[in-house]
Amino acid sequence: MTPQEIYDNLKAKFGESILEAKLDALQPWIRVDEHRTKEICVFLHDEPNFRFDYLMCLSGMDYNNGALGAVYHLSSMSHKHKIVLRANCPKENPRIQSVSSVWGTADWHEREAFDMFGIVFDGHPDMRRILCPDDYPGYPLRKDFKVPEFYNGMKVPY
Amino acid sequence: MSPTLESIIITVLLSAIPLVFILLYALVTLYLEMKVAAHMQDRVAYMRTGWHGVLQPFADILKLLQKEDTIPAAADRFLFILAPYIVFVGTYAAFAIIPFTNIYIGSNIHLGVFFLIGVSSLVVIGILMGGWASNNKWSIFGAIRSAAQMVSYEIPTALSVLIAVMITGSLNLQEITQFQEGGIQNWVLFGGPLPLSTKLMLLPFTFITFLILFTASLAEVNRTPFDLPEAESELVQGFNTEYSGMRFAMFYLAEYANMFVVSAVAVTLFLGGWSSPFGDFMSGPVWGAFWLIGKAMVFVFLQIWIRWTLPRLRVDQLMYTSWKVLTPFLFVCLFAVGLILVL
Amino acid sequence: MSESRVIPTNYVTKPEDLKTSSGRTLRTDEMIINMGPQHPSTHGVLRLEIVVDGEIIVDAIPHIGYLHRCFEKHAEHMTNYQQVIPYVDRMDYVASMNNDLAYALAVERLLKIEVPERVEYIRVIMAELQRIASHLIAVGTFGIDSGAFTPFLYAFRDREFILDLFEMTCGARLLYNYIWVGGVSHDLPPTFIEKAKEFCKYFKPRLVDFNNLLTYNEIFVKRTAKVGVLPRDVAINYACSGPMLRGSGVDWDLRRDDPYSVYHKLHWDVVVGKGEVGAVGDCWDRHIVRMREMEQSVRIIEQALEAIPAGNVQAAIPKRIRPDHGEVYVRTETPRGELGFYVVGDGTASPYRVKARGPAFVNLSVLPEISRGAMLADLVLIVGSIDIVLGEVDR
Amino acid sequence: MTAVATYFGNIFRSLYTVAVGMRITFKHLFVPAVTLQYPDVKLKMPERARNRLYVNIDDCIGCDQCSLACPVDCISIETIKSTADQDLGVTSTGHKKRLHVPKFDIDIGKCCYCGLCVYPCPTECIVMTDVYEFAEFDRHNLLYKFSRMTEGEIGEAETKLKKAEEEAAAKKAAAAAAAAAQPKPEPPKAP
Repeated sequence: MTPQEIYDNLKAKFGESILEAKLDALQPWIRVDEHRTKEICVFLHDEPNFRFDYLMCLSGMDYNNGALGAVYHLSSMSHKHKIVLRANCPKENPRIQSVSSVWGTADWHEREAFDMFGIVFDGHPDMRRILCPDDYPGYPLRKDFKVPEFYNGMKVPY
Repeated sequence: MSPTLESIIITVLLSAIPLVFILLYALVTLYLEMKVAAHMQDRVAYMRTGWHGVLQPFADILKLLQKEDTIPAAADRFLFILAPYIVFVGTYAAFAIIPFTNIYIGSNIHLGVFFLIGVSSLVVIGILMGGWASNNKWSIFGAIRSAAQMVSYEIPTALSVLIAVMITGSLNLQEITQFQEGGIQNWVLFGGPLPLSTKLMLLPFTFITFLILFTASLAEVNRTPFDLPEAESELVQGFNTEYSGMRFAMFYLAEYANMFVVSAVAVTLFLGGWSSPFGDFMSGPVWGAFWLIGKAMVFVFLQIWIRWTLPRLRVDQLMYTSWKVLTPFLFVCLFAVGLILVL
Repeated sequence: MSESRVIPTNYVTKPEDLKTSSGRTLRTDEMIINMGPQHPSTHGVLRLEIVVDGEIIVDAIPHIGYLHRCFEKHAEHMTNYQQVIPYVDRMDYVASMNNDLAYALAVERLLKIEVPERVEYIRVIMAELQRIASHLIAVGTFGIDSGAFTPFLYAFRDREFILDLFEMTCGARLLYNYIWVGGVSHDLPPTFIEKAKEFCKYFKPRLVDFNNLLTYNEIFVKRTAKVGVLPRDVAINYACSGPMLRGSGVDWDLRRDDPYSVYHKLHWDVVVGKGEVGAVGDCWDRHIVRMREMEQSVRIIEQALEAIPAGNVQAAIPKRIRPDHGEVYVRTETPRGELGFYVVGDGTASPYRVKARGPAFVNLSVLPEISRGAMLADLVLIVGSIDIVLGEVDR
Repeated sequence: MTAVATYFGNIFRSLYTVAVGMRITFKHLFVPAVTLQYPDVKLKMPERARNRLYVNIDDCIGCDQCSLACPVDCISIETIKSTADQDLGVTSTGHKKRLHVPKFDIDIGKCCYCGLCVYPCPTECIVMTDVYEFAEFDRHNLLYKFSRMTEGEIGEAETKLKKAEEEAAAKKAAAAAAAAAQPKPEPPKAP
């Protein structure tokens, strides 16, 4: 299934919640509405001629223009095709619908995105930090993140 | 001096000999284990301390002695301190009945074998005490596991000892060894000095019994593949996690002494103790000690060899082997040997 | 051994279940143990909070992050793409050649550079040598977890050969910084080819010895059969990869199914777990997949050593790396599984965002799923069979 | 019957595989050990070994390429421009030396031994030697100072530079004033 066909199917099925797409890029991506990601992913996962059963990588992104985002790299083992989904959200109240019920691996990836960028995934079973200590101030991978001078009384060098 | 005082001094002196023997033997086995393990793994153990690391056992012992032996704050102090000595007493008492030579034996009691089985379960109490007292989750695991293991391996040990006693007919280890005197063909392993026909019939059963006795004694001593109580990879160090310094040395010494006791008993019961395999060619009081210690060291080497080859069993597999494999086989052997002896 | 051991599902004894003879309820409770960051068999600083009922594990909650070194933050502050490679080395410090390869392929795909044939072959040889070295560690520590100490030392003795080969080529033994964007830092030294052939000849009988000592040992088999069974669909749903996935019977190997470099020119077959001993997807299967993968890697190395062409290895190394706006996700088959790099370029010399998708991070997330109902001694083996390296889990 | 078969099969397999394993370890008793006794027998390092950094300061032209290439910024260099009259000579690779290098420090404790600094150096003065026994008791000794300029030379170079800059500034000011004074009277010449 070429990215163009995938895009057309999705556009046909979900219409307005497929916001934009860039199909001529090195790896074509499609941007979807962040409040309907779960439905779209369930559709992509269960549809026989899609069968995206393998979520390769879910990475948080800071687009540095006031928007955060999550990038889903999906691939199908049976059909051997890949697609990239994007879901952006405003920096003030970053909320994206969680897909951990569709793919088990999304559970830890989403917790990492929350830990690094502060993106809260609604419907996630255990939304807490995974890498940094729980009381770490701020979200480290945001572009405007300042390393705190002291952390729990310990001087942070450099 | 009054006669009672004299006899007390004599018994104290006589009982001191095995203690000296244990210390010497522990040094030798420490060195043996270190070197055998190393060369089996294509590496060379200590080469620096003395020629080829000969002084390393002394260095280890000295290190353990001068190390600060801490007692965990929340530990049950009295039991914590007592545990290693109970374990050592359990092991050391067994030395009383091992006949080193035909003239020297700790105490020539007629219920030697019975006493041995009773005393060796004292070790379990010591380990349980140690595990419970150090108030550490891992040690509790180690202690409970070792209790289950020791208890369930008492049965096969006792049964196989019973079969040996059935063949020899007496509980006194000195008499058992005298029964097997006169060369290799009189050993219980090969049917004892009975007429050839019964010997041939006995042969398969005594071999199986000896093999089972050796396996069960491996479990008694907590050696691989049954070293679950102090499984390094799971329970950190099992019941002796919180021990350090002198107390840890005591546990360590008890384990090595137990290794010797177990192999010495197996040798005395099945391989003719201090009797020489060539009839009366090299037999005599001094030769007797050489033969007993030599045969026992062969089995100590076998235990070391097994330790550095085999992985560890899981607790339920441990129980399975004891109850469902060793014990049924022994009942069959018991019945068969009894039948043959009666015929 | 008891074959039909049904793992009890409701092993949690409720207080009202147990009545003593006198009618009093015997209250039993679960114990929470911290198989903490400092433990002999967690392969690094992983903390497992285990809820234990007796020896049976009710639940195992992994806590990670003890070795988090902010790889992604560092990558964003480097002045050029080349400087990220020493950091990529230190991510999965046991298979750092494969990490370099994954990162270099990602940036080359972003810059659309073609790499000379000789470099491709050198990279395949180095990656496969590193796979053998990494599997040797995985298999050796798996032996220690089950209690057999000697196989670990045999594994390390053989691994020294590979480290000498690496040191001869790029000067370092563990963290190489050898595969660069667009080529490799040094060409192969003259004595490398026949020394590598000598290693291949030396290594094959060693594997047979290792298998007889550990893999086919009945105690080891009984300890690992039917333990930590990972069913096929759970493996795919949790995006496991590498020996974890192939152990569960899924015939999936990125070197063949998502081909990169010159793997398509070499003949070798993908090893899949068939459940010869216990069930498909148990610890023993993952172990035997690693053992047989090493044999395949030796086959690949021998073919690559024969077919390596001449050429200048530094031809395609770009002087200034300035990719235009764009992003790329490239994945490669490392010894632990699928390592993918999502590199986003924004026109400047330093990368805008580098996300590393570590296979160990993903494989570890399936641990609670497969360790419920196992015994404490099994949990140690399950963690060993997943073969995690905490540098890659925590990044 | 299969249960009995598996029962005895298990026992036989256990005994057999244990025996096989023990045969292998016994065989290894007679295989020579592979360990090297380190301080007496040292492993020969290959010539590309990357261990301690060494800078041949005479060849260094102070171009700062290596400190830019270092991922962990453990190289810190300070340079002073030399005035026209000072002749700093030529490096072994034929580069003209124009900068004094009063400070060339490498914090080998921070260095990650990646070797990225060796490639961009135009005069190849920074090299990774194969010395790996350089442990120190005090961490501060790990800060290697390669520059050999004494305080006096540094002071003298600075004063010379300052003087040269003042002259240049004065000359430029004079030239600017002169240029401002002249433009009106001089009509543009015919092309």
